[in-house]
Amino acid sequence: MAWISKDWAMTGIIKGLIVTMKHILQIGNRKTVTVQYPYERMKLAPRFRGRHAVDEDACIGCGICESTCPNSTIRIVKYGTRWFPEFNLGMCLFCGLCVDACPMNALKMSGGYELADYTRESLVYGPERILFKKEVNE
Amino acid sequence: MWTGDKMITNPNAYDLIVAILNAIGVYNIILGFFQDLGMEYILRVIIVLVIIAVLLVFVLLTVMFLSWLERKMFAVVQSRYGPMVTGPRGLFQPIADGIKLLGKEDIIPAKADRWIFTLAPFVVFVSVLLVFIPLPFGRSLIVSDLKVGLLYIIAISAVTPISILLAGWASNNKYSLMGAIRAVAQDISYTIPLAITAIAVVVFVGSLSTVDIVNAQSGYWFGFIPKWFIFLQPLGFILFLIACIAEMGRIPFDFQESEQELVAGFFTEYSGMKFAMFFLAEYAHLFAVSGIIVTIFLGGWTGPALPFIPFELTSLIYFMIKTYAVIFFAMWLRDTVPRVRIDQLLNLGWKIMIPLALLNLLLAAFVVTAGVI
Amino acid sequence: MNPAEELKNALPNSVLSVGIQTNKPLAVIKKEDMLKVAAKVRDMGFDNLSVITGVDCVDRIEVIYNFFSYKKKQNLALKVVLDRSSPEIDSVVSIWKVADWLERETYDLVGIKFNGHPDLMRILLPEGWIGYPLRKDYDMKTEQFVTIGEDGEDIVSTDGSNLLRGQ
Amino acid sequence: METETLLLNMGPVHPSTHGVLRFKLRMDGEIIRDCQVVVGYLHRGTEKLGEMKTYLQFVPYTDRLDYIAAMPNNYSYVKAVEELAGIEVPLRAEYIRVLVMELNRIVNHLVFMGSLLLDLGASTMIMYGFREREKALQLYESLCGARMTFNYIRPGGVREDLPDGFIPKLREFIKDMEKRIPDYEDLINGNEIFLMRMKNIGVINAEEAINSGMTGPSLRGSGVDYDIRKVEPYSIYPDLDFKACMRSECDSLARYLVRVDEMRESLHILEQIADTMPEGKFINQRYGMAPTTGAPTAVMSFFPRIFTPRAGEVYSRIEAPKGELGFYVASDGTTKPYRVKIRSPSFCNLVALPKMVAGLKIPDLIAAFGTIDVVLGDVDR
Repeated sequence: MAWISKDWAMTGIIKGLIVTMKHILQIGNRKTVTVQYPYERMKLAPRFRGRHAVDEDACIGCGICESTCPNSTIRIVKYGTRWFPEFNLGMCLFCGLCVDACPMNALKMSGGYELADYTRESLVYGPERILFKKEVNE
Repeated sequence: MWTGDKMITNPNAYDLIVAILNAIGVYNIILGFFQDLGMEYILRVIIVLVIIAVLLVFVLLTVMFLSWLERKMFAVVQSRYGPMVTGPRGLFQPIADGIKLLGKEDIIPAKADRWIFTLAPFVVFVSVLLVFIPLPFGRSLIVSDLKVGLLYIIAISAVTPISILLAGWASNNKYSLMGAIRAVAQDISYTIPLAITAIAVVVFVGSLSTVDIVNAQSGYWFGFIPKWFIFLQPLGFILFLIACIAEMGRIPFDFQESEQELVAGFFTEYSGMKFAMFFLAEYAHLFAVSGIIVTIFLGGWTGPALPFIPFELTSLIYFMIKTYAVIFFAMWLRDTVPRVRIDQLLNLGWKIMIPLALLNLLLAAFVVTAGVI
Repeated sequence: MNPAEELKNALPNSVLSVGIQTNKPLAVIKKEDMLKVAAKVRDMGFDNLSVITGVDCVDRIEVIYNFFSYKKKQNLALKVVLDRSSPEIDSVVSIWKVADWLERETYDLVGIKFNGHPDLMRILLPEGWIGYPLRKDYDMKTEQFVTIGEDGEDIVSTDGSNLLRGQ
Repeated sequence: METETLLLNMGPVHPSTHGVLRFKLRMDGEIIRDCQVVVGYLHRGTEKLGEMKTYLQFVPYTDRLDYIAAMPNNYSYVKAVEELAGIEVPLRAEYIRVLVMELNRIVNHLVFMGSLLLDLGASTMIMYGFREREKALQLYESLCGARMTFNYIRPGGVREDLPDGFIPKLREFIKDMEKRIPDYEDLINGNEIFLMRMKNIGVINAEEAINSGMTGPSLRGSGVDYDIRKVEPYSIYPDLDFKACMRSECDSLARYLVRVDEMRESLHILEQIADTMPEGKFINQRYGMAPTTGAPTAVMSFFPRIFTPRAGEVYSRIEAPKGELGFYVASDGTTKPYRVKIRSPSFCNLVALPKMVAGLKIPDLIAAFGTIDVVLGDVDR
């Protein structure tokens, strides 16, 4: 019978029950913290590293991002008359090294995070999906 | 039969239906119809079938509600929402789950014992349903007031581990087998204190009938303490509660499934409808066992009568409130505590609960013999 | 006096040279005397074997042992140079139990045989993997496929045509 | 009575193996006679990748080792590279590094507590742990844009400076945590069932623990007062006031309690850092400047991201939340490391597990395994 603990009165369990009861009655700062995801979304931080976006005017197609990428996510492709990066997000680590390397500050990572898709091909984000124009008044 | 001229002491659901039919004045017409055919027994069969159907529907609805309640409780304790999308606050989630489980592929492992594997979930479910027969939901709301009701309940609950053993053995899976063996070991060591504490109550009542046990608990001591056996036998109540939770196989004593150790224990290999049967049985068992606790220790359906409402209904409400209080406690406990180890549980059962239960029985016998109560 | 020099004084024949591994004392030792040196190192109070690293230096293979002493709070590194064609060295499992897995890992990835290891088999890669990945000449072009056999053993093959593969 | 031993394969996919790990158990009924740990299901060849990437490019891969606490991985690798290349780090950068690492220690221990209790069958703690972890992850998100795989620490400093309002938010987090930890203690520490499950389970004495290569909180639970932050101080730890938490019971409970105490110590460290965060540069200008703070649109000073340390080798280690995390980096004077070897704490801590659990039962195996706090990404690399 040596395994019986000294406080056989189960005070520990009662303490635990009190903690959970406090949550049931929501006493103190114990409110629901989760959100109903597809209907409600959390606010993202401004620095959030999501899908890439390329400033159409600033990008010079130099390919530094391509050579910086650790996982060969980026490929420089011709789009219209100019060269722009194309991102294979299926391989992307979202590490942000390409953003740091961009000499023109043309590349940034937007807050887009719902990137799941049905095929691997649709994960390749070509220039048509990542280019944006900087607002003039910005 | 209660035909209006004489009152029987312990009416059951059959009598209630007859009384209701009488009250609206159709019983004699129907009875006459069947008497003309010379097949009066058919009417009895129909009424019994109606009772069974009502019981089944009631149990199934309760089970659905309980599974929703359990998830919601969990969610509230854990600062989450829980099911929210299906119906008002996710109330129809169990129905969605049921439809999903119906649509699932029914897998039988190649090396499983097909017949026993298929049989086991039904045995579990039926054995749990049978427990409801002598359970008084309210005054005269009882399927059958067996003279040996309590013995019957204990005997029937001993069938559940056998069906679990069937399931575990037939699955031909090591986890299932271990879960089944654990379930049996656990049940053997907990049915004994369960029975002994129940007998301590029987010593006071002098009858095994559940209705008699409830009737014995009506009334008050000193005008305000209800004559529930929990006040007469607090030790017995605690032992019975622990034994019941172990019997139900819920945390902290859920070795038969113990998800983190044995994947899902005895129903690792089950899927689809068979899994749903186990699931239903689990919650039906929770409800049944809580009902038994209420019947034996918490005064069953007794309570103050309200004016203008038939006491059959009031007593049902009292019974449900008490049962849900017990269920709430079981769920609350599940939210809080971790699982005990199997050998620790057996230690608790054999080395502490059985001696204490015997002591409790001795005290009860002493009190009754000395004529204190 | 740093531990490497101490070791050199104690076993002048076994220690070939003394240097530093950036900021930790390093002793290069003869591979034949590994067990003798290990016993001495243990006696010097180095009870923790931090890591065993195998490095393929194209013309030779180096094994580097990093030790730490809980008693003296000192670091010591040992380096053994092995022949690349048949890299073999005595196992130190009998002295440091952690060497069990570290040596298996080194065997698995660099291909160094540890003589006297109780259970020298691959640990991270499946048994039967072709080549040692951390060798500089490891063939990275050939894909290898692993299936599980009847008795649960791993079967490695370079032919993946009969396997379900991602698109 | 004649009995037969049962060979039970627990895993690779099992609810309590924390990933893909396999125990080959030889069972006598419920009792474990022999336990063999099989790893390698998550092997991704990170060390080989290290040889193929430049020094900077490899940093994001270190995030994927111990993904519960990625910051120390980043730091450990960067520290090795800095020692190899002799890079100076500004003081503010060091403060930020320690801040994020200690925050990560809290995150790690919260997940540890949650998953341990989940393994024992109490599913509430993991939600509480994740609730508080979420706040820390939001801090990380505002700091570096990622929640788990940070790629934040760079040779020469850190990627970005602290955002506005970071320190007040951090203080809020500290205050919140200080209120929550007593909750956890009420919920778990005194729970008799928990104590029954943890006391005298998975006992390993100090000598065996050292010999088996255990490090970190698991080792300190065996009564060895060894914390690399104290023994071999790095970064700004010498300036900080904290103590290495230690218990001498050698069992699962001790390993658990050490981690709870460590959370408190980490909070204490965070408080000190919040009070004394110096101003200054966050990255050594020579080795890089992140563009978000750089010149606006014109061609900015180009980050010399590709640098070549002199030929040499280094073994550098830190006290990660799970134990001693070491990186052996050898350079041959080119832009890429010649060899990267990761000494991961989880891998070495696992060596001691069979010794701990021999003769115990399956639930004890799970409890003991839970308390050595293993992440399979770290084991298999």
